[in-house]
Amino acid sequence: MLERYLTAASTYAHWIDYQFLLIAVLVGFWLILAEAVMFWLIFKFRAKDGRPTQYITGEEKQQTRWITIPHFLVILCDLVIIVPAIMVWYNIKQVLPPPDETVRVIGQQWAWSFQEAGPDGALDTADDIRMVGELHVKVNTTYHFELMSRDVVHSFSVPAFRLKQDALPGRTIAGWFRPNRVGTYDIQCTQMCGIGHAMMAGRIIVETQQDHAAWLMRNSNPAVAEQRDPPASATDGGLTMAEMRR
Amino acid sequence: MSASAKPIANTRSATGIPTARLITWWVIASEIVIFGGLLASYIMHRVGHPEWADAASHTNTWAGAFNTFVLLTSSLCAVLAHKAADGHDGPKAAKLLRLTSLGGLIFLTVKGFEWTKDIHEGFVLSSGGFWSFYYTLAGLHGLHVLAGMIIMLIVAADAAKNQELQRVECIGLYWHFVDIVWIFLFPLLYIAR
Amino acid sequence: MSTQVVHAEPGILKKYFFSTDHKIIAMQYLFTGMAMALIGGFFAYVFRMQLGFPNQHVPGYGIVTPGKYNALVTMHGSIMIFWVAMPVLIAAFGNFLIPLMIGCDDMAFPRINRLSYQIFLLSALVLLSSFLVKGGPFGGAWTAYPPLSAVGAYNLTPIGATLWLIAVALEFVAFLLGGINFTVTTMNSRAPGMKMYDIPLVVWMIVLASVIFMASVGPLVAGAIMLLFDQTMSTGFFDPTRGGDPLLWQHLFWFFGHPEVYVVLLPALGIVAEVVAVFARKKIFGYKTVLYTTWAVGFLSFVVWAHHQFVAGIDPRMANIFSVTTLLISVPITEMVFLYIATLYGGSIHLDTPMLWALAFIGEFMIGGVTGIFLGSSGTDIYLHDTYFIIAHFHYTFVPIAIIAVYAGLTFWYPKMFGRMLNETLGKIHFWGTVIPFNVIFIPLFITGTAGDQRRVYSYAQFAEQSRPALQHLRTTSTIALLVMLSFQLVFLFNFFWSLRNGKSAGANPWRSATLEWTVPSPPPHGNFAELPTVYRGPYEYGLPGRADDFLPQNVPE
Amino acid sequence: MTTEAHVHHPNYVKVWAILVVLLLVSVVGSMSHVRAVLLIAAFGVAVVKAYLVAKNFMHITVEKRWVPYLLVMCLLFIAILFAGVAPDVMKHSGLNWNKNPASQSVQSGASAAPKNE
Repeated sequence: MLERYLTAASTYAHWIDYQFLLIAVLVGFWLILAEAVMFWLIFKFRAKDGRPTQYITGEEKQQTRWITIPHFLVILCDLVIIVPAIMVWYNIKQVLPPPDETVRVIGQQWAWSFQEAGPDGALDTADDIRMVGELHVKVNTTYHFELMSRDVVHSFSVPAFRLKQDALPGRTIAGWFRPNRVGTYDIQCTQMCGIGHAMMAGRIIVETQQDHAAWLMRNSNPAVAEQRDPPASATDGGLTMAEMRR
Repeated sequence: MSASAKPIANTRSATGIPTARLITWWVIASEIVIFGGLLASYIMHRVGHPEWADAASHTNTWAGAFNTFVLLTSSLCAVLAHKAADGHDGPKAAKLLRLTSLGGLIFLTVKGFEWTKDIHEGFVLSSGGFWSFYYTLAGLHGLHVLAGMIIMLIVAADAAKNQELQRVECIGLYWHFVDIVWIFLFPLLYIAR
Repeated sequence: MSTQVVHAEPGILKKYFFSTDHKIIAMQYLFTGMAMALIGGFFAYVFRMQLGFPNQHVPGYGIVTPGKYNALVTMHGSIMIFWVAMPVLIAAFGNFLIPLMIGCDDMAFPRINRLSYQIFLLSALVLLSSFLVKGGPFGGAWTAYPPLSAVGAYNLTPIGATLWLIAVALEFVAFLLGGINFTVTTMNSRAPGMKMYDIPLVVWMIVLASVIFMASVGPLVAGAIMLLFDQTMSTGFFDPTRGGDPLLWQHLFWFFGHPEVYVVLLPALGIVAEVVAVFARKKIFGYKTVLYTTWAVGFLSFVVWAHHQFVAGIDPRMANIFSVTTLLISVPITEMVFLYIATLYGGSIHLDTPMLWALAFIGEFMIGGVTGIFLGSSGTDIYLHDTYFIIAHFHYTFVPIAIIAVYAGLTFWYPKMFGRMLNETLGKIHFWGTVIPFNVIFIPLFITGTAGDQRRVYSYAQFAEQSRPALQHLRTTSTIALLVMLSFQLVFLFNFFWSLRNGKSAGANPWRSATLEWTVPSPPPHGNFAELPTVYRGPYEYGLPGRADDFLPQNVPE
Repeated sequence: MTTEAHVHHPNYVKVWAILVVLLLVSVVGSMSHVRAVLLIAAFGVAVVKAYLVAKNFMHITVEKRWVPYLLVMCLLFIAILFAGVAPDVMKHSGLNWNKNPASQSVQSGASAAPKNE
């Protein structure tokens, strides 16, 4: 259902989409039913001359069962919703499948920067590739990310992956994703992080294995990597302070 | 509306508890969650940071113990004032309440000396996690002591004229509550290390 | 008992500004709340214009820069919750109704009551003063997450942030004083004969809301002190490099913030219960069950707070617990809504303006309720968190609460407050002109939310997926509907002030209602009751079998 | 409103004397280097003292039954708050997250004291 509004580009996007659909069907049914009953009652019992109102306390068994039976069914629906909801959560946030690659994602006012392993396949070595605002990943590859923040709370959100996780200063939070569709997708910051919040955009570029290997070769030159080091202070993260303030 | 023209609402007692005492209990309940929130924050930080024990060992256990003694004694005066008020002896209640406030004054004076010493040694509000909590907790508690003292003197002035004697018990309840908060602050800030 | 001693008529200043009369204080809260609503509504207009027609000159405001946009959304949220919903729903209705409905002459502590309003007014002035300081008002969202809110170098509005915090803290103090006063008054000062289950639901709900507020706000008061020190005394309570933890504030905030939702919801439900009972001429279906569900909601509201923080960096295992409790709270709320609908059965429904508002509340609130399930179930919240879906969801709860139910209450008690009837035709025009655009504003936002629009962003120009023309059309639709809805509020304002002088004279009991406030003249005199009433029965005795009149007031002996 | 004597007044001086003795116990116990003794002296005694004050000075046991329930309810809410927050704030790591600066400062004792800088 969600895919009508936004492309799904990761393996777990569909889990969330199905969960959304399930909830939509269940609550939609009850919502329409309850609204219909309400409008029917308003119409049926509109004030008419000569028709007395009924005196109903709503405290006797045969009266309350009109409430308790539907209510019991609603609780059943709650159960049907909560079990898959927790399963989806468990598989996305609690269990991380074994990674093929690991990237580091760092939020700061107001840019995302990324650290990827270079050709040697290991993080924190000389050939690491550091990029600002752009993350290149291989399709059909399981990625782990380590999420950090340099200053305030940010939120790393890739809508097409259905991925969202806040980045907190002082914390390293791990998560995973496995892109399954080639293309370029938005990265948002979804937690208020100051006046540049709306500028804190990034792109995630999902490439085929070959394209990614080519990109890796182009960028693993240490001199290039040096140039791409993330800016040290917040003020040169993109727009200048004066531009933000106008 | 002057104090003499109380609304009838104030004089009713559907619960069986006089209105003044009832509102005191509710105030105490709301204070429990305020202090509780701060204490819970402190405790979880303190357990998570065993290294704060170094800072905690700078606090003077004897000063804290003396202040506990002062507050316990002042609580005794407050409850004796309540007893006197129950016996419709306003002047005696007033005298005891003033004695209670004197206890508060001694408490704050000791606190003042302690803080002066701490600050001289370089431990201020921003000197680290323990000190931030230390000054915030003790400061919030100290404000309550101060407020209690002021209200108590006002109540005492009325009680001396045998007026509004029901307030003697209420300010006493509040004072005991402030005492209980200190009973927990003492081990948390002065003993645990 | 004798009647109140009549004092000499006090001067204007004493009568309207320093009065201890609960009805005057109610009016002070009401008018302050309405003034703040105009300000908050104006802010909504400005930032919706920016979203609907990006980077255009907004008539009456100018160009919306990112900093100004953040300040506008922050202030809109803070004002609408703390300075509109709370003063109007709890303080204004509570002050006006509690003494009248429980049959006594005033609040138990009139001077504390006056102090409560004065502190509230001060808090509003402190908040508004932040528009005048260097850097402007705080723009870090109404949740004020540190370190953004704690460090001036991050938020660029250090003075505004501190003023915001002080204003919110003062507002808490005001409502603690007011709420405790409501609670004590209702517990102790009821008319003789009024037992626990004879208290009208709206009074019950306002008191329970006050109790929930009192029990939940404490940790945030502590948190506000800590944040204030972080801002001004360079402590590190929320600074991870110095042993603090930014998540602590989030927990303290939402431990209060979630119960706060119910603090404003319960009075609204109470108002709707009164209106539905009177205009359906029906006893509330299961009065006691409504109360039990309210208690259950009140208790459960304390154990669900972290569902606001599923993806905020809390331990993922905790999310499962909070997801379960969150769905659990839907159980009593569902029960309550069903009971309200069941009350309509067998009634004789008069669709006067107050009833239209009350029924609209139930209908619209259900949409807000069910969309909450999407967000409470942790799996889908990963995607929907901090999107426009959640904005649409909570506006479908807060607009029914703070606008629709308030209009239900105002149109219902207006005759009692001012002694005159509102114009019915204008009232219906206003009703349809508010409810229809309301849906047109927020249904498109559900869609933009599911399409990934994130919150608190002044422009989507940087985001390719969000810059699709279809989404921009939806945003523009929403903005235009807001303009329509806002302009229809002028009808209400005109009706409100025009009817003060020109409305039909109301008489004591124009709606033929059974509760005590309708037994006194409209508007009630100082001291309320010429003779303090005695209560003989519950508040909703309508349609009693075998009687000529279809209702039996609470104070009439059999 | 008149003040009715609603309680029997116990011997307050005796209660006060017990409280002072308990205070001495906790101070003496705090000298101990055994952790269990220290904790009991500090917090066990504090609980007893608080109970004595609440019972004898605040007369909470002869007050209407719901009053102590109300106060305990408030404490319960704080306990719930603690239980919900401690897994994030008290701990330095958990499932898929850790707080590096915090655990470093615990190890190095860095945040302990400013040492008169």
